[in-house]
Amino acid sequence: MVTDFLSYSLIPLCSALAIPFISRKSRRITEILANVTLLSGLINVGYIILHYIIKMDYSSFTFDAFTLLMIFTIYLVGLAVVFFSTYYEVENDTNSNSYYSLILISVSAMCSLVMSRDFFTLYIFMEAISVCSFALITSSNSKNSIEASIKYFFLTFPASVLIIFGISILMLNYGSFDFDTIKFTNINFLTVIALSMIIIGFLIKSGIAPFHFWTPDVYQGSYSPISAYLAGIVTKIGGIYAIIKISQILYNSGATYKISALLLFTGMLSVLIGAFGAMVQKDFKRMLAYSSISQMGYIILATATFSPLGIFAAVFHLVNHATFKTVLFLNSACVEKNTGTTNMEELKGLEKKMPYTSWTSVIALLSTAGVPPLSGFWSKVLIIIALWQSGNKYYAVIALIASILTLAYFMIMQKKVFFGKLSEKLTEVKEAKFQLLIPVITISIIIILSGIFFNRVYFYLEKIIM
Amino acid sequence: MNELNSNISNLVLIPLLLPLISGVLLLLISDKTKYLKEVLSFAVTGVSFAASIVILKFVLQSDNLQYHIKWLGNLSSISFRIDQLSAFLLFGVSMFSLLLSLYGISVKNRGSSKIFYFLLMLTQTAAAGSVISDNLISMLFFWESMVVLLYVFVYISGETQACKKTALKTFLINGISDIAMMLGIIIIGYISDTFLMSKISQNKLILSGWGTVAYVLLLIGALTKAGAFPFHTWIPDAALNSNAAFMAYIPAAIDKLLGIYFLARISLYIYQINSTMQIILMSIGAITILVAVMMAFIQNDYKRLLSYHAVSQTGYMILGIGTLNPVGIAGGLFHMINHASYKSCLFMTAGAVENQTQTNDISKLGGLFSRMPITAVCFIIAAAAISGIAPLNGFFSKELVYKGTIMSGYTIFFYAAEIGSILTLASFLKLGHSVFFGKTPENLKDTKEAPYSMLIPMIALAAICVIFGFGAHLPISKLISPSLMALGFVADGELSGFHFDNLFLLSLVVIIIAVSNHILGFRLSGKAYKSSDHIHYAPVLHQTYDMAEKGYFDLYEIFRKIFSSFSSLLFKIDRFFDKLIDDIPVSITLYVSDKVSKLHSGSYSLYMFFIFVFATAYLIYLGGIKW
Amino acid sequence: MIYNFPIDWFFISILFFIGAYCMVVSKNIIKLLIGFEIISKSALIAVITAGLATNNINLAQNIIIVMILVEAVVIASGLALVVKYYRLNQSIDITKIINLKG
Amino acid sequence: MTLYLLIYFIIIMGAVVAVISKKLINSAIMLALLSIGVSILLFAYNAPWAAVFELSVCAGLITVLFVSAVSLVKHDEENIKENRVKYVLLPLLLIGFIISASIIVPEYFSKLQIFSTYNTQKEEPIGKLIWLYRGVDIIGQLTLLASSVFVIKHIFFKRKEADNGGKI
Repeated sequence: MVTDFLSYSLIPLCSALAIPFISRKSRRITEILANVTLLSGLINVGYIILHYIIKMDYSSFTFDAFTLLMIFTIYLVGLAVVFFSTYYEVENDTNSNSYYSLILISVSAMCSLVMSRDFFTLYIFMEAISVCSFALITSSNSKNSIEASIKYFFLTFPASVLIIFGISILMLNYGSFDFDTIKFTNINFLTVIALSMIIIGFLIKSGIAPFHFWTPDVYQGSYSPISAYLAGIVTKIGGIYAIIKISQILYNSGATYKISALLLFTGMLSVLIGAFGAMVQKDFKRMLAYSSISQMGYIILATATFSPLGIFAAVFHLVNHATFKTVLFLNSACVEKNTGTTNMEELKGLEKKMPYTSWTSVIALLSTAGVPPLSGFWSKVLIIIALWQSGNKYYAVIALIASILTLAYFMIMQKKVFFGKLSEKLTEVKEAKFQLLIPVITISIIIILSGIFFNRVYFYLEKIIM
Repeated sequence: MNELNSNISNLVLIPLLLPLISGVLLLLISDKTKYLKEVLSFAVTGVSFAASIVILKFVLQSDNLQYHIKWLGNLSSISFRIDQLSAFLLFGVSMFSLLLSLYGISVKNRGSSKIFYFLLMLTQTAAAGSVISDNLISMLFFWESMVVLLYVFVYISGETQACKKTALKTFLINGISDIAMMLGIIIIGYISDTFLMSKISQNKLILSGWGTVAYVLLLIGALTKAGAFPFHTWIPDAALNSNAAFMAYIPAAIDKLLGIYFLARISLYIYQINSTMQIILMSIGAITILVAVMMAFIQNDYKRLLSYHAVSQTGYMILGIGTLNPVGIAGGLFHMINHASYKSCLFMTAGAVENQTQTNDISKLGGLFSRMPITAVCFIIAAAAISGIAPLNGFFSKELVYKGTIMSGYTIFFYAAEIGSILTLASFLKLGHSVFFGKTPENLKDTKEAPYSMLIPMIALAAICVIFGFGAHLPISKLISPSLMALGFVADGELSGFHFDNLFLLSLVVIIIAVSNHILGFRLSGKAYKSSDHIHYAPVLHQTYDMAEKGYFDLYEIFRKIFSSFSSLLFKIDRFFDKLIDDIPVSITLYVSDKVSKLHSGSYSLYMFFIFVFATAYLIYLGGIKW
Repeated sequence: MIYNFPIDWFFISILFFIGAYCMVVSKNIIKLLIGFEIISKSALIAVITAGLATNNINLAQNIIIVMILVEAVVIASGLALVVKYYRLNQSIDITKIINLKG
Repeated sequence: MTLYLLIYFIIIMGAVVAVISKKLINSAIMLALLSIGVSILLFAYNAPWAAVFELSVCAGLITVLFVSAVSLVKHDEENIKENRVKYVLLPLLLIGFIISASIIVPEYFSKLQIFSTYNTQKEEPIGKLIWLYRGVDIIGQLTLLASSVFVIKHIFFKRKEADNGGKI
């Protein structure tokens, strides 16, 4: 366990535990406490990272860049969701204060997962995160949300079993499970089988193609801010992070031919299924779910190359995807709250009534589709270059075509939902409350800035491969 | 001489720029001013005519006049070089512009009359430019501008839809031949890597490999402009649909001058053409004479008959140039200017008659001699000139051409030319008899003489026919022999002068045959205008005449059919690709995406089953012993 | 009593099959949870067999203890979900919840 | 060797009956039997600590939870008409699976065992192991427990107007 970031996981845990005792009387204190803890964590991490990004001299940089970046993303998305949900349901305060403590616990679990250095700790914190998210999904108390939660519970269960099988096989080869011993002692056939079992487990957990059945239902059914939280960060940290870690272990051992072939196939499958699935969707959130399957596919494609550039691109795309998926889902939450429906047929010409929401989601959409100035473009380009350099040219070409498909279905959606003619039902729709827009606008600004100043971000990201 | 040379040199610009500037200015003048436009254009063409005379006189004394304007950096320069031939042509072009600007006063056109004058002056500029320019590229520039002006001229000269179609036909034929000419010029530039005709003429090009290709292309350009056999079909149509002023100006005068000038340049000045090409040229000339005159003979429309004669007379000039000996060439050049004068005069008489009687159909005309005496007299003089009756200019130039053909040895062309002149005379007898003599129909009783603005140019041209006829040595010594020297041929012996040799007797025989044929026809049909029927409805000729009338031999119609089927084929191909690229991918994508979303039936057990199956499949794949 | 690693894995696979079959086939959510429980047991046995094969049993015991805890927490939250589902839909038939599809 | 087979036999039987039984109560009880079987197996593999935990937590707590959940959803149990064919089918499928697995699985895993290189020389005592080497897991367990408390609290959060049932 890397202990120099321990505070990032312990403080939210303590504040979560403190919430039931402090906020006996009013809910305001809970909200303030939750926001403050996350804000302070974000500022702390943000300061460290920006300090290096802006100054661009990495001489005194001793931390593990990958973990730091992940913690920054966790806190960013966490704060956005908490801030959003404090103002989301003000009228009939459905969220109990345990909602905020659950989010804080899941943030601390994610931070400690990112900091863990062996497989079994990884497993425990993954279980903690999924348990928290079971409960969080049901917080909108509707039929859909409970259905989503049950589906999430049962459909991602085989993941933990497979991971335990993987760990037990690992025990045959190594006394302890931490990454460095595995990485530097000989990697024989047994380790490869064990790691592949763990990879399959995490694939199920992160909703990649053949196991993607739970993703659309969960994101559509669950409580809107939570679906943003889930899509934004939980499935990433609880799923793909581990696969990137394993690829870091395996990436210069010769034994990865079969695993990389499998992962490439899985990545491509999920890119295509996501793209095609999203084309004909009626529901806004379900379409976003399919698009996140497709983007996760891209990350898997990048890791599957088992090359430094691949990992670099995967991490950058993971962070990007976290940002613009959070924006999109939070916007869908606003749309749902103001217009009462997320069915794309009924939503027309929203841009006139809800300009901020529309424009931020347009920025996020363009970044997802990989339009040049924005950050999504850089990560997509890097993925395709990584694929090309690692020799599997066909996958690179198909990835390129699929990104055109992504642009296609986003354009269709955009024209229909935001820029069409204002449908008569929406005439009295008002713009979302300003507080709901703050997180979305800040994240869009981050998207634009990281897109434009990519060269600075590049130097920071380079530290990950070092 | 130098400073004289310098101010003479910018004198060159007058026939060129003055009409251009004044043409543009003319557009600004509003229509309401009475006669201002006519006076201005008359003055401008007069000044440019005077300038051309001064240039001619100067060039006759000294060798030639050079004038260079750098253009587009040193990429190409517009360089004018007026030698005797160019000066002669410039003189001719300016003369006819002057006469036509006078004649145009009483001609009604579509739209305001100032467009007619604007076009006239621009054509004068273009013709002058192409005549005096030494650099092939600048010549091409002026030559091509003629095409556009031609199109607009035909377009405004008639009201009917057919007029628009003719305009398009004219434009296409001339346009395509100009493109051929452009290719030829480019090839010449490639071969002799200079575009200056004077430089090329130092070492004349020979007809071999790319040389022949270039020559043929240039020949096409020249023949189309001159209106020779394969490309002549637009002239008769133009005659039907456009007014007489246009016919008198361009098809009759300017085109002939320019076409034959360029033919002379390429076949005598730039190239050293061999005997096979000579035969080809002379045969084209002969065919043009015969075909056109046969067609002319049967026409019943005043202007259409004249237009076919214009085409046939070109045959004489081509024949003359084709003989390649000084006498023939002199005959060709002299015939060029003569033809221009009497053909233009004939078209003016046609215009006058049409103006007064509002009809062109000779069957409805008759007995106009007493009512329109001056027009009738001019018609008779011009008709005599064209059919080569003794003292007039036509006879002398045809005599030279005949002498040239005999000297060149191919006497068959001589006989063809003779038959041509017989038919020419017969058709003019028919025309003259049916229009001016015989019984005047009652509705034409009160036709008065044509207005003076029409009469003066007619009289002037008739006078030129007579002067060039009796005083033939004047034009020959002043215009033709100097330009022969410019082309590098020396005329041995006396070109002009009246000598009673068998050629003169032959022309008398021609007259007798033509008159008897006319009387025979008249007796047979009883009507003057039907005097050509005995030939028209002869067994074999009848079918060919009908086919020719319907345009089967017309090159333009043939190409049009071919192209229309070709374009419909292209359209089908385009529709196919459009479907392939647009419709099919979209339908496939929608089909696949529909299938993917159907896969999610929402039932938990199906999902669970899939997950277990795929997990085990992955494990089996990964777990295989040989990793 | 001699110990045999492949035989244990043979029994683990059988248990896994039974659990998987139960989870796929049964309509009653509680029955699903029971299938869930069976598969977790098979995972537990897998860990102990690996410990035995390389005779570091204490590490295996440690992992098993934590796994039992995890299993207990997950089952508790699973049952809570089932009770809530029952409260909302008055039924615990898994085949009824299909209104999230497409 | 036969002792293991006997224990495994009990476990398999428990599992099969738990799945097949019509009434949930029976399957819950069978599940408890299964847990007891597993803990006996652990004893047999001289892993006492694990066996004790297994016995107390799985056999005890989880069975209690199951029984309570079953009793809570009692009246709905009758009207789910499960067609029995599926469950009757299980033993047949199981026998088929056992036969095929018996051919593939042992041979495959024995080959796997050849690869395994690790063999501990000296075993640390479990106490030191849990506390020192696997210290990090303690934080994990702590987070997990905290999350489970709040999960239950959140799922059964009393809405002012809607929900009436409290905790069991």
